[in-house]
Amino acid sequence: MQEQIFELQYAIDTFYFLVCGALVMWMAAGFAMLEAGLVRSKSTTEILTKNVALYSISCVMYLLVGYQLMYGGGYLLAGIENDGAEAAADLVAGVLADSAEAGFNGDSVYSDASDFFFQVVFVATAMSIVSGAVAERMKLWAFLLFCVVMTGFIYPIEGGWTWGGKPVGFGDFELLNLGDIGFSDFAGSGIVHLAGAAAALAGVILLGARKGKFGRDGQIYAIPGANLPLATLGTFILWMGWFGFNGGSVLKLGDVASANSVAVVFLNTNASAAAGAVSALVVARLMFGKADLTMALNGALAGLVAITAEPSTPTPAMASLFGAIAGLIVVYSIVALEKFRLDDPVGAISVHGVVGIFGLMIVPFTNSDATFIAQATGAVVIFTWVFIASFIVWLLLKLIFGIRISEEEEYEGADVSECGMEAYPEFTK
Amino acid sequence: MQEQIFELQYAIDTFYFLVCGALVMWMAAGFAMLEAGLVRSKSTTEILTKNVALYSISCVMYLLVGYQLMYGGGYLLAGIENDGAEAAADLVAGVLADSAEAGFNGDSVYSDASDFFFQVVFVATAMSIVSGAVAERMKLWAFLLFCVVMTGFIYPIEGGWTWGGKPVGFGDFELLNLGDIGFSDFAGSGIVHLAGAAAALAGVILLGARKGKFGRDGQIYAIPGANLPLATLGTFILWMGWFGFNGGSVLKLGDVASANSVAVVFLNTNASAAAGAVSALVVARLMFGKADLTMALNGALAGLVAITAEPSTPTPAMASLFGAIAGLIVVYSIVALEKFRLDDPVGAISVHGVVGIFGLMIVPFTNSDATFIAQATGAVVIFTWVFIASFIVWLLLKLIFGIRISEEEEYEGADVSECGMEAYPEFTK
Amino acid sequence: MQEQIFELQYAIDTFYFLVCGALVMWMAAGFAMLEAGLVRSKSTTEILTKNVALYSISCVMYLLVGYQLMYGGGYLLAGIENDGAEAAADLVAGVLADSAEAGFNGDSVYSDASDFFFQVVFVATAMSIVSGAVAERMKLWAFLLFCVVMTGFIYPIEGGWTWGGKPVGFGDFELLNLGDIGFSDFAGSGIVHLAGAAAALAGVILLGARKGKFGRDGQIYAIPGANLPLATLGTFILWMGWFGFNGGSVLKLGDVASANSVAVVFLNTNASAAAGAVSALVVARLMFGKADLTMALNGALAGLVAITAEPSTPTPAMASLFGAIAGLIVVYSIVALEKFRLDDPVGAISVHGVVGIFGLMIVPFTNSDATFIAQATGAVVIFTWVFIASFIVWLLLKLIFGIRISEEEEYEGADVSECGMEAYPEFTK
Amino acid sequence: MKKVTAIIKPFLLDEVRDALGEIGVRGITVTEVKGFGRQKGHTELYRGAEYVVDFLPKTQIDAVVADSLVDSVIDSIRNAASTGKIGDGKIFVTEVEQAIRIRTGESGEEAL
Amino acid sequence: MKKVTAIIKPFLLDEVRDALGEIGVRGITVTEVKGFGRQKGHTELYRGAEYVVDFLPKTQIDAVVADSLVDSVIDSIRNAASTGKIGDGKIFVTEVEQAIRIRTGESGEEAL
Amino acid sequence: MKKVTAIIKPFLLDEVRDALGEIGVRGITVTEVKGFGRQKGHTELYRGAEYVVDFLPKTQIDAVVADSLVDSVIDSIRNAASTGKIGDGKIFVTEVEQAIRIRTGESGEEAL
Ligand SMILES: Nc1ncnc2c1ncn2[C@@H]1O[C@H](COP(=O)(O)OP(=O)(O)O)[C@@H](O)[C@H]1O
Ligand SMILES: Nc1ncnc2c1ncn2[C@@H]1O[C@H](COP(=O)(O)OP(=O)(O)O)[C@@H](O)[C@H]1O
Ligand SMILES: Nc1ncnc2c1ncn2[C@@H]1O[C@H](COP(=O)(O)OP(=O)(O)O)[C@@H](O)[C@H]1O
Repeated sequence: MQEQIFELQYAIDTFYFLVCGALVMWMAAGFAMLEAGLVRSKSTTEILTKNVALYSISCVMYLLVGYQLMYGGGYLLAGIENDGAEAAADLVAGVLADSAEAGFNGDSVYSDASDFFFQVVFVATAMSIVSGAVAERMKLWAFLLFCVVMTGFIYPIEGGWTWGGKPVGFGDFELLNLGDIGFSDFAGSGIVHLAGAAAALAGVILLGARKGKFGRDGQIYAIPGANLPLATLGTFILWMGWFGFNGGSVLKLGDVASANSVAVVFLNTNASAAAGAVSALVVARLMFGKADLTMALNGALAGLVAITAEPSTPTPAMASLFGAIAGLIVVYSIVALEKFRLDDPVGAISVHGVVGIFGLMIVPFTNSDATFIAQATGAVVIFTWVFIASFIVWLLLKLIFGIRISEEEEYEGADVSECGMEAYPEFTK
Repeated sequence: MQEQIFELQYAIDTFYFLVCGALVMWMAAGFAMLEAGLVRSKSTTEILTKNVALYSISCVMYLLVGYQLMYGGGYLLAGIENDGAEAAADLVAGVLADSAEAGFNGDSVYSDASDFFFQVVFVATAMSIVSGAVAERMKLWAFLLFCVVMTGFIYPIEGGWTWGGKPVGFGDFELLNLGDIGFSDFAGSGIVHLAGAAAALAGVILLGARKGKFGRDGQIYAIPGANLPLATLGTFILWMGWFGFNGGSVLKLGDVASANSVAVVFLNTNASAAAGAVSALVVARLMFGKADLTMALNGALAGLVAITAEPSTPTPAMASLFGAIAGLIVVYSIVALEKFRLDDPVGAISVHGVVGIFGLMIVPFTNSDATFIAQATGAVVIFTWVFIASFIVWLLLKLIFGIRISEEEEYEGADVSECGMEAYPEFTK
Repeated sequence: MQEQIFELQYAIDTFYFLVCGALVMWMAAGFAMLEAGLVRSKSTTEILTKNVALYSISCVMYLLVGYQLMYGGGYLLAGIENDGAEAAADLVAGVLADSAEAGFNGDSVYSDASDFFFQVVFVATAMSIVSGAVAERMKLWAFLLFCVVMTGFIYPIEGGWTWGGKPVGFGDFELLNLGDIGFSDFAGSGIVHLAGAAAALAGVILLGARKGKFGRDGQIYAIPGANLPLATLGTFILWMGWFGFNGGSVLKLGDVASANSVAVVFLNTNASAAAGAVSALVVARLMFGKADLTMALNGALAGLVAITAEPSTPTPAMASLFGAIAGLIVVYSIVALEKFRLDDPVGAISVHGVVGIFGLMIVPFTNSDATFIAQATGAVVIFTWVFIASFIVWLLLKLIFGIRISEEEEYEGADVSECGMEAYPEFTK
Repeated sequence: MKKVTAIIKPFLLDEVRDALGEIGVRGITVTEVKGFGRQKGHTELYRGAEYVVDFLPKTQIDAVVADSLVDSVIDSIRNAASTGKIGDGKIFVTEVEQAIRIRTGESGEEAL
Repeated sequence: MKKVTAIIKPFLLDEVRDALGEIGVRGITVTEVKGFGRQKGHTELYRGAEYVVDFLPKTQIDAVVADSLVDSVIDSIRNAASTGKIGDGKIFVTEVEQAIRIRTGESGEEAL
Repeated sequence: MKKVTAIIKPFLLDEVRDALGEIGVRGITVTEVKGFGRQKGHTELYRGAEYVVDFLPKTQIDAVVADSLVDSVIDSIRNAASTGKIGDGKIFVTEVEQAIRIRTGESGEEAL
């Protein structure tokens, strides 16, 4: 009967992973809608294409090499293959042995396949952050080539150093082990969000701003997003998907402590997002005199990013406070980045990068296992690696193929030049 | 081993709550899309802002005071905090003691945090009902102030009387206990939906109709919604989310009887919605000579609201019948309300209020624990309290700040005056 | 305690079915958005109405007769009614007896209601395939009448032969038993998708192409879809929902082998879709010189359809390969069908029919229980029955009521003639 | 015949159409336009950055009428379209040499 | 030079353009307009309430042509745009004093 | 008074407006139009099938100005709207008999 209990626990934990993974996959739709809503109508097909393609490429690349680099799961998922259907009896025996070793309240024992499924959707999340920031002016195929490198190599290597437990460095050259020095990033404020933002920043710097975004004498012009219902839908999708993102990162459901932890994570994730939205709405009202919907949306996302580094230890009240601060930071950050003439149509660098760092730095307030110095070290390591590696890749792409569409193509819209297809052929003027 | 079984049961029940809660949270997106689709394009940013903000405010207010008022869960969730991560051993011991006391087939033992998460999304649902009815003419900040009071006080107090088991009245003044007299409202046809509609009705009365909705000589003019795909999407989202709304209200999954009940609830919820959509479509065809999509959508929602008061006892055939009647009622109700010159752009008062009452009154047909008189009493209590309390709050807001935008602002669209931002800046003429 | 374990297993398996069923229900929204995005704005309300109505009618008809015809579940679900709440003790006793007989690792024992819920959403999926192919020119009510017959009779009879285990034929006339000869269709590449496509093809042939689609001298004209963000959203929704479609088709979660199988199914489903999208995007780039978003979307769906016949036995690498081939097939098929002057605005016949057959035929490569001859036989049986039965029904409808709107109505758009309501009244020119 | 072209505030279209109907104008053609004039646009903020909306939505009405009707058409439009606020718009009159009804081939004032 | 302005049913635009091309008109400008005339709009129901669609979508074609072409332009348009049903539209002819091609500065009939 | 009608490439609208403002034109009316001319459209592929985009988006500017201003208006537009590429557009000049400001009733050049 103990075996049956272990089997049930395995089933529950596997299902929990799959449900959470499906929610994270759903975030791909959220990013697609958010970005499609915040760009102009003439660049909408292209951003949609990028989002569909980047999700797909992430899945392919992570399956080919990424999972191996990050967790040693085998090229082409060679490791998972074996515990497929063919050797069901072996599988059960293996699981029961693992469960017995781990103990009922020990580490989670669950399907390798569910683990890959959960991990792969995180890769796509990191990559989705990039597409928004470089929207409306980057060549589609250059972006997709970058996507191949980012999801197959840059992210998995970084992920290996952090969640994979590998030491920072390559081969024999090992710097330090982030886990050992007390770096803690529960669901990836740094590992996923800051990483995505770092890659985006490198791209934005090399790409330059959209034509018409900045005037010659430092003026900053607004380029309103074409479809705010889509942007709002995208934010709600992301909000929902984030329950899987953070909730699944507890990694186990099947005992009282774990289940309670998952519940606390859901609660805190929601509280932080809500507080972020309210605070960004109020801050924008005070700063601009109007209730800026897009800032409220960014505020909710900022709350989500901020709590992601540690959603399990804060009290709900503290989670709300963290979210509220994140909502404030994101409004200022968006305005400030434009002052530096960095053009990020959807605010991705602020939401995921600036707030991602904030999220890392507040972990020690509620989680005594983490230290400020280790958090800062982790942030620097992640940012440096992803930024430099991305910069080099973008630069090579720029030199070899060019990464920016021509001025005329930009005027006509990336949709026509990159996809030959308008997103709303009957509506736009 | 009994303990491990209890732990698994706790984990399952907690996860079930969280999944259902995430689905109900998703309903916030549904309301946002439904309402954004049924208003004019010039009021779309504003309704989106209201929906994002009301969900967020609901979460903040319910965390601050609402949960305490309704269930005694502690201001700032002080109660939940304690069973956070710090005292994991205590938590496990407590859970096991509770489980032992309740017994395997007894009351559900699950995470407090998951309970809050599930309850908080209901508050937002009640509030979402209001935003649609007052759309296109109400000041944003007046609405948000009302939202603070509604989600922090009016709803929690009413919820305390019904689901919270508290006697109707305040302090020492206690009228009656609705639960004791046989009032039954499984998932909230009355407690959530009628309550929301009562608040909406009070607002609509004080606010008046949109300019151009009614002619001087009693003519009723149509103001078509700007984006029917969004409205349809919103309805599908609500339909999906409702599985969590009703399914989660069984409150336990982890034994045969409960699990079967959850399954029956899913089945009946779906059957009622489907029958409601078909019936409203046919009724509208007969009345208007055309297949009115918006009525079919309202019919599906009416089916959902009607079954919400008792989705676990009807046979699937009866659930379908109830849904079909609800679909019929909602079409007539929408037409009738306009005769009374009540302008409800999305039909919220009909769908949630009129059909909410219908839902309450059919409970005794399939659930012998409920009586017609108790159901009627419950409906009257809920409506009276929420309507009067809301009326007073709206009135105060009207006297102090004004609740209605100016005629010119209404002509230009609430988007420009309230948010300074068009929803579709490139499309509209 | 063994009983409690069985109860937990029952609860888990029931919940797993319900979650997967809710995901499949969500696919209805996916089809609605996909189709609404790929038709012209003037036919959008009508396609939305069709989608809402077909889902609802499917639920009603399957409840009335379909479930009885397919699985013998009783007209009006008479079978399920009995295990409702009234006889909870009987229910528990029955379940425990079943579980004891099946054994912990034996067949799944779960709620009948959850089974119906999971099955009913499949019916709607089959029917959704049809609406897209006949879009923009078919009379609404003729379509809905067809829907009644398809979901109440044509599909359930076919489903009885395949998943229901009934012999092919009617009454005493029995041809062969598909299961016995080694036909295997895990989640329905043939049973659901090919069936839907066969009904669609019959409709398309009798209906003819949209005015303006083909020139007199064989020219093929493009009729671009009006709203590509909607089409993309719809694809993501379908992708997400498909985890329920395939994942739920394992039919059991609650032991190690089943849970692992579910996880493998999720992983392979995702891998195949991703590879399909990438491959279709690349193929379209090579063929047309542009990154065709709509082909990438169709490619993802093709990957999903292809893997549906057997998602549990391929390795992830093989699943990716199958998806990639499906993505290639779908692009060629869409182009080829137009050469035959078959007008399918959303590509449904290619995605679900052509790729559905491909999906059936690759099963023997990874599942040794299936044979090519049996797979081909199954495909022929399904196609023949559904195509002929549908053709007769469409023909009768054509002779009695007419199935096509008039040329002028088509010019003005089906929205005005069929629904009296524009989808985007403020935007279109 | 003359063509009277009026640029008006969009929300007054129905009033103007009714006023013209009353004095016997049986056909008008309406175009959505953007106007730039003395009435200034406004500055909006989007995510903290400014943008100027300097073209305002206006509605252009073209009515081709018999010479004899021109004055009353102008008066009617002025009455119906005037709010007294800046941006009420303009009326321009131009000569039309010929008018033909496509359906019948009638020409001149017959065709109006 | 004359400007021939035709208000036609939108779905006949391609026919008219082709017809004009055949007789040598090399440029036209097309505007989406709403027309109000003898052809009556229709009443729609939305959620049980009526609304009148009284402006019908029309397409306006402007072609500036040499005086000598005017008659054949009118004939071409009439042939291509006539369905014989009410609402087929009108053709108006006005005098154009000057035409300039922006790119080259050519003027007069050269510029067309 | 004359009406100067210019059909230009849409992205040059702001330049033209500024140029006209500089020489004292205080009001213009802008219409989104589709142009068909020497500048050819392009063929697009959608799901493997071709479609021809033969009407190109253009912007029409109407400015009614005093006779004395006509030449400088034409020059300004040409300067601002010329890219030297085909499709830069046309300028047409027509006579306007009367102009009235709706708000005040002023007429003639006063009204502009
Ligand atoms: N000279 C002009 N030529 C063409 N259109 C003009 C001219 N002057 C004004 N308009 C149009 O008339 C509208 C109203 O003019 P404006 O100067 O703003 O106010 P008012 O009519 O009260 O003087 C403008 O938005 C523009 O569309
Ligand atoms: N006097 C007019 N001035 C300007 N446009 C007109 C006039 N009369 C008709 N039109 C335009 O011509 C269109 C067709 O006219 P209508 O009277 O409906 O039919 P018909 O051309 O068959 O007489 C109208 O919708 C309107 O756009
Ligand atoms: N004869 C004409 N009448 C009216 N509009 C014209 C005429 N010729 C050209 N146009 C307009 O001017 C635009 C530019 O003309 P086009 O022949 O393409 O280039 P270009 O001005 O360089 O000769 C066209 O798209 C059309 O809108």
